[in-house]
Formats: sequence, C-alpha cells, structure tokens
Amino acid sequence: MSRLDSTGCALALLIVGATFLGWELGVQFFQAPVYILPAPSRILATLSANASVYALATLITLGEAVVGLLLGILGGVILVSLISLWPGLEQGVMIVAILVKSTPLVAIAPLLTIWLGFGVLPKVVLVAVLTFFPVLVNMLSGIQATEPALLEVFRSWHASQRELFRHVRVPYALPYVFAALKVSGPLALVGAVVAEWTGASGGLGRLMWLAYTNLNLPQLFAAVFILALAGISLYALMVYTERRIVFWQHR
Amino acid sequence: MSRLDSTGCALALLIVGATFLGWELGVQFFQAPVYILPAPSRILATLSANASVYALATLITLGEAVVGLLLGILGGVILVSLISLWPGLEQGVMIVAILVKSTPLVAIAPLLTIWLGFGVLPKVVLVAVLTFFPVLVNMLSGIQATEPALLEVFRSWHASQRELFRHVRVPYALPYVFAALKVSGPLALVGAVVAEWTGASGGLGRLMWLAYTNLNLPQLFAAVFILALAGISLYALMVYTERRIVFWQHR
Amino acid sequence: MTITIEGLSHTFTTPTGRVPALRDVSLQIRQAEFVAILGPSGCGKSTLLRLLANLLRPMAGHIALDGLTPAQAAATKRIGWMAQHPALLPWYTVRDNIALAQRINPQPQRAVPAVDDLLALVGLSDFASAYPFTLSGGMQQRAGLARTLALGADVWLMDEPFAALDELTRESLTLELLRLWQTFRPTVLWVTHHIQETVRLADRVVVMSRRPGHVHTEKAIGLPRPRDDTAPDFQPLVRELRVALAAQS
Amino acid sequence: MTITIEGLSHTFTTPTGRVPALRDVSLQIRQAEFVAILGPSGCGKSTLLRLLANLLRPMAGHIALDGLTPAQAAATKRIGWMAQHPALLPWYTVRDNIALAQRINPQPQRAVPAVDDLLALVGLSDFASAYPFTLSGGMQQRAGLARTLALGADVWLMDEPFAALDELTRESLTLELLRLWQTFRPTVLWVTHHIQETVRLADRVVVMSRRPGHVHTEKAIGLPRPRDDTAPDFQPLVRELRVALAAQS
Amino acid sequence: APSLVPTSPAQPARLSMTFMAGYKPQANLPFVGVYLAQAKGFFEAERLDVTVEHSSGRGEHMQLLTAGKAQVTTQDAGVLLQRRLDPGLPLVSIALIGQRGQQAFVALASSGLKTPQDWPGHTIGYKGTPPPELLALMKANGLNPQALSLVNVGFDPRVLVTRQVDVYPVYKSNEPYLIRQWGYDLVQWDAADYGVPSLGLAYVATEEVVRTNPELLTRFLRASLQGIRYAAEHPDEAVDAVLQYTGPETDRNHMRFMLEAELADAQTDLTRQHGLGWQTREQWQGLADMLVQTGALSKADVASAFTTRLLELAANQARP
Ligand SMILES: Nc1ncnc2c1ncn2[C@@H]1O[C@H](COP(=O)(O)OP(=O)(O)OP(=O)(O)O)[C@@H](O)[C@H]1O
Ligand SMILES: Nc1ncnc2c1ncn2[C@@H]1O[C@H](COP(=O)(O)OP(=O)(O)OP(=O)(O)O)[C@@H](O)[C@H]1O
Ligand SMILES: [Mg+2]
Ligand SMILES: [Mg+2]
Repeated sequence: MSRLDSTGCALALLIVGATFLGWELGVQFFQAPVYILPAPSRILATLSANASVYALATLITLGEAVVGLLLGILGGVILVSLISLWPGLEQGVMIVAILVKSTPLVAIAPLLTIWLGFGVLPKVVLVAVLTFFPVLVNMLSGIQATEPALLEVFRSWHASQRELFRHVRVPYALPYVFAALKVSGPLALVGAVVAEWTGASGGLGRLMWLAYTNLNLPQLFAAVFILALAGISLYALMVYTERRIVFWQHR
Repeated sequence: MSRLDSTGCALALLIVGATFLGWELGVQFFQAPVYILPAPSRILATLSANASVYALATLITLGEAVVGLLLGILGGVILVSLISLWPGLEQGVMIVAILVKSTPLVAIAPLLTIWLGFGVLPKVVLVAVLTFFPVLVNMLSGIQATEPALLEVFRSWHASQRELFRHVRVPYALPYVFAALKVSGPLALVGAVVAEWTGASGGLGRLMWLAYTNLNLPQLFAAVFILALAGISLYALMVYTERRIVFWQHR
Repeated sequence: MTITIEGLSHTFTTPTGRVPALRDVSLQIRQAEFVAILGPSGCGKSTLLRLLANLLRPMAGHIALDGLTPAQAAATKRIGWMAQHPALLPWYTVRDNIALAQRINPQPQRAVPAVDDLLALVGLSDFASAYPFTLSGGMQQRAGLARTLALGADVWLMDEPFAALDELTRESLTLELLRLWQTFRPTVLWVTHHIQETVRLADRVVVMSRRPGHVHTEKAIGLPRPRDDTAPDFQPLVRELRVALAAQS
Repeated sequence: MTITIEGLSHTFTTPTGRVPALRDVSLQIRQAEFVAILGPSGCGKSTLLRLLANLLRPMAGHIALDGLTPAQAAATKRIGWMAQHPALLPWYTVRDNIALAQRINPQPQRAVPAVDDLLALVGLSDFASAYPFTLSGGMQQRAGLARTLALGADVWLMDEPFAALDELTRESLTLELLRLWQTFRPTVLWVTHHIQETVRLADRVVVMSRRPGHVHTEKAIGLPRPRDDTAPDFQPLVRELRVALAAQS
Repeated sequence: APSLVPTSPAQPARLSMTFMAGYKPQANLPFVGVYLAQAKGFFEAERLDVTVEHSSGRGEHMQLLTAGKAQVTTQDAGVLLQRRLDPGLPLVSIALIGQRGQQAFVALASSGLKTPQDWPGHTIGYKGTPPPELLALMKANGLNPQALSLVNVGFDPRVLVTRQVDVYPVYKSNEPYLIRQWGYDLVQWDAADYGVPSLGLAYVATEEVVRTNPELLTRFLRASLQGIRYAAEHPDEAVDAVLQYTGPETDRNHMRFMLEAELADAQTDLTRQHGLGWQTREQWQGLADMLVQTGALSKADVASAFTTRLLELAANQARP
C-alpha cells in the first residue's frame, strides 16, 4: 500500500493542497487576525524571509532529535531484550517504564539540567525518555505475538532464549518495531522542541518559544511547518527502510 | 509472557521496591534538597495528607483522558478505514496527520479555547489529537502486514475491500492496535495533564502546574505517582482486554 | 464453465532471481469436465490454479473461462479456489469460516450445500465450534475443503485437497465429492500427487513436466463410474500415468 | 535411542471444551528401529510426536528416551522433530534455515550431513539462496526435511514428511532416507498416511485408532531390504494394513 | 461575551464578562482585586457577572482577549507595549496596578556580589530572552553585556542555589520568598533603584471594548479597585480569597508575601493623589524610551496604549 505510486502521490498532493487551501480561505473568510491563526501564505513568506535562521535552528533540533531517538530506541530494545531473556522481569520493568513515562518533562528537565548542564545533553536525554516507550511497548507486543509454529521448532531444538530472541522473536517483531519508529520519529522532534522550549540557546524549540511569547504566530507556524516536513521525512525514511529490511512481508 | 504469575508479581514488587529504595536512599545520601528531588516517603506523605484534593483532581483528569483517548482511537480507526478502503489516500492522510502531530499543543490550545470555550471540551480534543497518531500508525502497519495467504483467499472470493477490512485486516491488526493502546493509554493521561496545564479550573494538570510554579516538588511528584498508577492501570487493562479479544494469539 | 488456456507462461521475480514457473501451457477443459493434474513438485501446478483464480496475472498467453478473463470470471463469484495450505481465519470457528464463504459469495440463483451438511461430509460436525488452531493438520485441510465446497462454485480449483488425509478418509471423501460433482456439475481442476486418485476421479489426467511446467501428456480416463480399483483396466492406467510422470524425473 | 511409552494420555483444553487426543498409548521402540505410524486424521499422531519432542507435557503416563524424560532428552540435543507444516524462517534463505539448525544443534562428537549434500538430496540445490515464501508447497516441505536431517539427531520424529510430494520424488527420497538411516542408525518414528510407504520403509507399523488415539495394531514388516513393491509379500502386507486401518473408520 | 439583559428602568442592566488572569491563580494584586470583588459581592453590587479564568502565562490570554473570549486580562506594561507594536494587538491599559516593575535580580548573599559592578566574570541567567530591565541595569552601571556570560535557564530559581548561575532574574513578589524559604540569603537589585523606569501589571482590555462598552469596564474597575483597597485593609482575608482559587494546599505565607510586596508597589504618591491604578503619559513614555534604548522596542508610541477615562468614570460616577 505504501508504494510511492503516481496516483498515491497525486492524491497526496491533492489532500495536502486542499488542506492548505481550506486553511488559507478559512483565514481570509473569517478574517482571523494573524496573531490567532496566520494564513499558510503568510507562514511560507516568513519562512523564506528567514530561511537561514530556520536552517540553523533545524540542524540543531534535528541533531538532538536523531541522537535522542537513537538512544531511545536503544533503551527500548535493551529493555525488551531483558524481558525476553528473563520474562519474569516484564511487569516490574513496565511499571517503572510507565512511572518514568508519566513524569512530565518539566519535572525532569531541571533535574537533567542540574546533572548535565545547559548544553544539548539534557535535551537528548529528554528525547530518549520520550521515545523509548513506543519502542518498548511495540517490540514487546511483537515479541509476544511470535508465530507459535516457529517457537515450536526452536523449542524442539532446545534452543536458548538468546537464540530464540535473535533468530525468531526479533525478526518477527520487526514490523512492530517499525510501527513504533514511525510513531517515535515525529515524537522525537516534538520532544526536542519541548526540551528546548525553556532554557536552550538555539534550535527550533527556542525559536518557537520566542515566537510564541511574542505572539508572532507566523514565525511559530513556520517552525511547525519545518517540524512537519522533518517528521514526514523521518516517517518516509522509516517506511522505506522497513520495506528493505522486512522484505519477507511485502511480497 | 504477560501472565500474572506469582514469580512475575514478586519480581515486579522487587523491581519497583528496589527503584523506590534506591531513590529514597539516593536522596538521603546526596542530601538532595526537597525542591530538587523529594524522597518517595515525603511524596507519599504529601499524597496522603491531601488525599481528597488529589482524588477529585484525578477524577477530572481521568475523565478527560479516557474520553479523549476514546475520541483519539475513533479518529485513528476512521482514518485507517479510509486508507484501507481507498489505499491511494494513504500518503495524503499521513502527511496531514504528521502536520497535526507536529503542531505543539500550546499553539493550538488557544484556538481550541476560542472554538470550544473554557470547559473540558478543548482538553478532550487535545488528548484526542495526542493519542490518535499511535493508533493510526500501528493499525496501519498491522493492516499492511496481513498474512498474504488470508488475503489470497478473499481475493479468490472477489470480496470487497470492506469485507476484507472487516473479516481479515482488522482482526489481523488487533495485536498492533493493542500495542498502540498500551502506548496511547499513558499518553492520554500526559495529554490531559498538559492540556490542563494551560489554565484549567481543575484536575491533576492544574495541581501540577501550581505545584511546579511554586516549586512544591512533593506535590508535583504526588501527582506524578497518581498519573503513573493510573497509567499502569490503563496498561494492565489493555493487556487484560487484549488477552480476551486476541485469544487466537495467546494459545 | 469451459476453460481455455493458450500459450500460458509465467515467471516469478524473486529477491534472488527469476524463476520460470510455467511455459507455454495450453489446455481445453469442457463444461463439467473433471481434470486431474499430476506433476513433479515445483512444476507450476499451484501457479496454474492461481492464474485461473485471478490471484496472479499471466505474463504471456491467454486464459478464458466461458469467454471471460480470470478477472471478469472472478467478479461473477463462480470460481472456487482451495489453497494448498488451508488458510483458515484463526479468529472464527470452523463453522463461521465456512459460513463466511457463503456470506461473501451469496448465490441467490442457486442451491448451495448447507454448512452443517458440509461439516458432516468432511467429518467435522463435532468440531463446528472449534477454532482452527485446535485442529490437526488433516482436520484443517478438511475444513478448508468444506469452505471451498460451500461456495457452490461453477469451477473448482483444488490444490492437493487431500494431501494431509489418510487413505480411508481420502476414499470416503472421494465418493462424497463425486456425488457433489454429479449434483452441481462444476468444472474441476484437481491437483494431486496421488496417481490412483486421479484414475478414481478424473475424466482426464494432465501430466505436467518439470519446471518450467508445461503439458507433457494428457490421458482420458474412459472407465465407467462408479470406478473400482480392482477393475481390470484400473491398474494399467495407474501404471501408464506413473511411467509418464517418471519421464519427468 | 530406545523409546518407552507407557500409558500415555493427553487431553487438550480448548476455548470450546476438552478434546481427548491420546488415551493409554504404550509402545516400545528399539534402538535404530524404524517405526511407521498410521492412523485416521485427527487421531493424535502429531500429538504423540509433540509429546516425545518435549513440546507438550503428558497429562498421564510415562515417556522414556534411553531412560531420560523428554525434557532431559531434548537437552541432549539429540532429538530431531519435523513439524507437519514446514515452519521455515521467512527471513532466512533455504540454506541459512538448514545451516541454522546445525548452528543451534552443534554436534561436535559426530559427523552430520553437510548442508550442501542435504540440499542436493532434497533437490533444492538451485534454490539454496531462495527465500521460503518463493518455494512451492512441496519444495517447502523438502526444505523442512533437510533442516531436520541436518540435525544429525539420534531420534527422528517425522510428521508426514512426504505429504506434499509427488510419487516419484517420494520414492527417490525414500531411498535416500533409508541410506541415511543405515549410515546414522537413528531411531525413527515416521507418521504417514501412505500405507505403501510404511511397508517400503518401516521395521514395524503401528496403526492407531480414532481419537482419542491408542495403539490398535502393531505389525512387524519382515521383508528384507532393499524392498520392492512388486515382491510377492509386499501387496498382501499393504492390504492387511489397509484392513486394520479400515477397522477405524 | 458581554450581554445586555434588559431589566426594570430603575436598575441598570445586568452585564456579564470574563476576566482572564494573565497567569496561574496567586496573589498578584490585580488578581486579588478580582477575587475579592467576587467574594465580597463588589461585582454583584455593580450588577456584573464575572467569570474568572486563568492563563498559563504564555500569552494565550492576550489572544483570547482579542478574540473576544475575555474582556479584561492582566499584562505587564512593557510586554503590552511590545505586543501593541508587534504583532499589533489592540491592547489598552485601563488601570496600571503595578506602579513599579515586577522584575529584580538576585544573587546569593554568600556569592559576595554586592553591586552590579561585581557582575563581570559571573554567569547571569535569564528566562527566554534577557529582560530589557537587565540590559538597562547593566547600562546604568556601565557594564558591557558582551563581557558577561548570559544563559537561558527558563523559570527555575533552583539553578541559582545549585550555583549554575550567579545572578538570576526574579519576580520580586515571588521567587525571593521561595529561595529564602530554602534557607538562602539574597542580595537583590531592583532596576528602579538604578533609575531604570519600569512598570508592573495593568488591567488590559481591547480598543474595541474600551470604545464600545465603557460601562462594562467602568463597573469592572470600580469593583476590582475596591477589591484591592479591601485587600490592603484585610490582607488575611485577601489571602483566604486567593486560596479559594489556588487550593488549600498552597503555601499561605508565600501568598501573603506576594500580596504585601505587590501592595507596596501599587501605592505611590501618584496613586495617593489620583487613586489606585492611575497612569500618566510620563510613566509610559519613560518605559517606552527605556525599551527602545535596550532594543526591545523599535519605536515608542504610548498615546493610545493606555486610557484614564475609565478610571475617571469609575471615580466620578456614584455606585448605582
Ligand atoms: N510467490 C512466488 N514467488 C516466487 N516464486 C514462486 C512463487 N510461487 C511459486 N514460485 C516458484 O514457481 C515454481 C512453481 O511453483 P508452484 O507452487 O506452482 O509449484 P507446484 O507445482 O504447486 O509444486 P508443489 O507440488 O510442490 O506444490 C516453483 O519453482 C516456485 O519456486
Ligand atoms: N493445540 C491444540 N489445541 C487443542 N486441541 C488440539 C491441539 N492440537 C491437536 N488438538 C486436537 O487433538 C486431536 C489430535 O490432533 P493431532 O494433531 O495429534 O492429530 P493427527 O493424528 O496428527 O491428525 P492429522 O493426521 O490430521 O494430522 C485432534 O482432535 C485435535 O483437534
Ligand atoms: Mg503446489
Ligand atoms: Mg498431524
């Protein structure tokens, strides 16, 4: 379904076009003031006028998001490995994970700043904290869904949990993991922005914070557009990678 | 694996106990001041001292979270149905979904208040916006992973896309959907809290906001504990429901 | 339905290369004819049925079912295909699996076998409300068979329907199937590895060559029905087909 | 390995009720004996093999493999089980699937068949680097067979290993297998629906009754090897077994 | 939304409106005035139904005000000038409650910093953007901003006590209480003490409401200014009213501290002469000039940023 076929592309353009057109016309029609909802044309104009500023900020934020995402994925995978090798750990790990997940970022951010300083490190950690959970939950679900017929073969071989994990459970869970990555990708960007929101010296999050506190909504939404574009690119990258890696599913 | 067996429970208690003990001792050992990281004992004391306040706030937040989650699930499922019935829509829908997902809540919150007033409605909508995405992405992945042998049978029957969706794709995607729900459950709570953070008249988010701006961390973390407990309950509920509904997988 | 196959070829493209599965297959099948297909493993029998059932598109050649393309024929909902692996829906009981086939293929114009009769026919009455994953291999195959028969189709495309069954179940089901065939008069393509079975069942046996498969021998089975393994002409036909098949190995 | 089964019973609990699969099965199998098992579909043959392979725990009765419980025997990595449905790993090529069996079951003490030899034996040399989902049903089954043989196990628990194969492939594989059996001298339990095959292969044939399965008849096949279908004693044995089986239907 | 409900000619029509506090519930004086006007029936006496909402302080109260979802909000005078210019919000200060700026700068007493002259070589924290007061203060002390290391730390006075920064901007009425509460002594520099003109919180309405519904705003001002005066006389009761909104778990003494700090800044010679909330062209111009000098504002245009007409109406008209 995800094939980049021409009708799909055309329809995508149509839908996105219609969304933006509706937005533009809605703003015109209701005469919405720019400090409440700016028109897309205005946002794009702002974007192109400040292209270099946004480019730099995007680089910073993207860097934090990607590194944080990788850390988050690693964390999720490590936890799942633990649970898979010692299934008794599952409930305990999940409880602690949900505890971490339930703590609002604003409560952890200062702690991280105190421990890790004002640099990018606390931002990266925040992104990791935000993104590990979908990976953990999805991969665990995939692991637990593994086709019983395959498990039986390995049990008849008296294979170790490690062998089972590596040769059966992980490949079987890959589509689940990719689903998680498609969720975590855009989430990582949002996380990086939220982390920068207070107390960063650069990045889209800071730009957005400044824009919002100045009620400069075109600038805020210009950053949103970049975020969306980056999110869509990350998503497309995941879809593409999945197609190559999980080749046995997309026959 | 998720069976509520006694070793699992014992280990869970052990892990959670160890986490809290480590936290408590860490706080004592480093003499961490209470405005930086309060000890769990202190948090629990705060919680029990204000039990009725927290109970009321929890009810409000939980209500918003659950209704918003249901809305979000509905939204995700409707979008997946559309994509499944007209596969050409996929790219367009995903692009718009990621655009929505990338918009920070603070940017839309005032708009929602303008449209929906100061009550719980905008909070519910924010939760829905936050939670529909994992459902959309996961269910779509599940739909697209459907066992080709089953699809072939339906194609040989010249079944409609609707029949295929209902009898094959949806049941096949259920484990993916449940994985999404396990992610979205705690997310819904966080979403409700964030939504209340901006000027609600009640709920845990408001409590947390007040506590945080007064740097009253025991109060903040008391709310975090409630959130975590609610998140764990929601998660456990999802696990239990999955076991009953997706019975063919847990043989 | 009459089936006309002309110069049919099909090649698969796999991650590791191209596999020619069928080459220049031509066959004429009359209305209500029972044609058995024999051939070495991997020679393209399942591929042939998939092409007829509109699950694959032919890369060369031509298929007509009563003059319709496979796609058009599929749209008439008169094609019944039984896969080599029984692909039952694990979330439905055996009965629901069979009933679903009828629900998705409603045949308002014609009588179709009742679900309970089919369950009895394949010996699964006791397992009507069992879920597929609690069935033995042979039971799953019989459930799949019942599901295909439930369609009341005009063309039966059967891919090794008895492979997982013991001789006696096989023989009794053979009789039941012939009865159904004589009632509903479908055109049957019957893929099997059981030479005796072809002589017991078919009007004509097609022996396919090794991959890429093409038609090697066609042999009309002129024996009167009901047929008897101990009839004097029976074993010579079996031997003759075995020799034809052996020429492929 | 010698296998002793005493009073073995097994009942499945399913969402829709309890299904007794085996009742009071007792069998003695000698070291390097080739025992074929015949029985109607659903009588518990696969369940019996699963119990021996430590995939199910018996609910009553006793199993000993060289005096070990199935769990202990499984830990020695000398048990080879072949499932009724070939459960190949779709993410590995045919060769890797087979090689993996050897990697997870290393047998430092003993010679095991080489992967390439096994591929040639089952006729899949050309498909060594193909992925399982591009194989035909019979090819998948042969890959599964090769994977089980690759273990070099002392006990072969084979669940209808030739069900999806044509007569000729079946016959040639029979010969190859007998050769391997005579080289490695494993104890073999061979579930099949093909009566002729049992007489061709086995030292002894066990006929099981309908569900709940128990041992109905045991028949030693005294014919000298290599055996010939046309030998005077062959067909009478086939007929005798068919009669024994028919008593179950 | 404001609505006119016709009643008997003897009684003026009942009006209703929404007041959106510019931050969370706490003892900021403009909030307290409203809380008390509500609690003590001053609004009721004006036949005014007031719904009280709170903002997170991120600016949505200004958006909602201009969208007509609220009729009065509170805003820092400096930010009001900035928002009027960019993005052009039609905001008008109808009463200036905080006659001095809310911001001050603190360091730990133990840091040894005595005057801003001591700052060079130390780390100065700020919330988001360096506040104009900071720049003005540095300028007044002849400090070069380039010579100081400025870091964005967000709202978090804890960075001061954990010594991640040496100087930290605070709201005079808020964080100093918390920091002292943790057992630290502070040195505090108020920009005003160095001649930097600054103003605090104002009641704010839109130009449109000021033009079309002066009656509503007049009644609102009369009642809430009465609330403020009541708070000055009954601080304990005022704190009780605040706790009605914050919840009983809030630190009473903290609110009391805030209230008193803000009361101190609300009363000057000017207000003693003209009444609470009074504002002059000179005050606003001085603030605007400072903002222009520090680069926070591109031009100063204060004429329509405030109005005293409603204050006058409130003072002159007898209560109905
Ligand atoms: N989906 C597929 N992708 C790639 N190759 C395929 C696919 N299906 C079949 N083939 C190849 O096509 C050839 C014919 O396969 P087919 O399944 O038609 O054989 P068959 O005659 O049914 O064999 P069997 O008796 O073993 O079922 C085989 O070589 C197989 O590898
Ligand atoms: N996992 C299971 N859960 C529940 N019931 C089962 C399960 N596996 C097998 N059974 C039941 O046990 C009985 C014996 O099954 P088994 O698979 O052993 O039969 P079999 O002799 O191998 O049959 P076949 O020749 O059809 O493969 C059947 O009635 C089946 O329904
Ligand atoms: Mg086939
Ligand atoms: Mg079986």
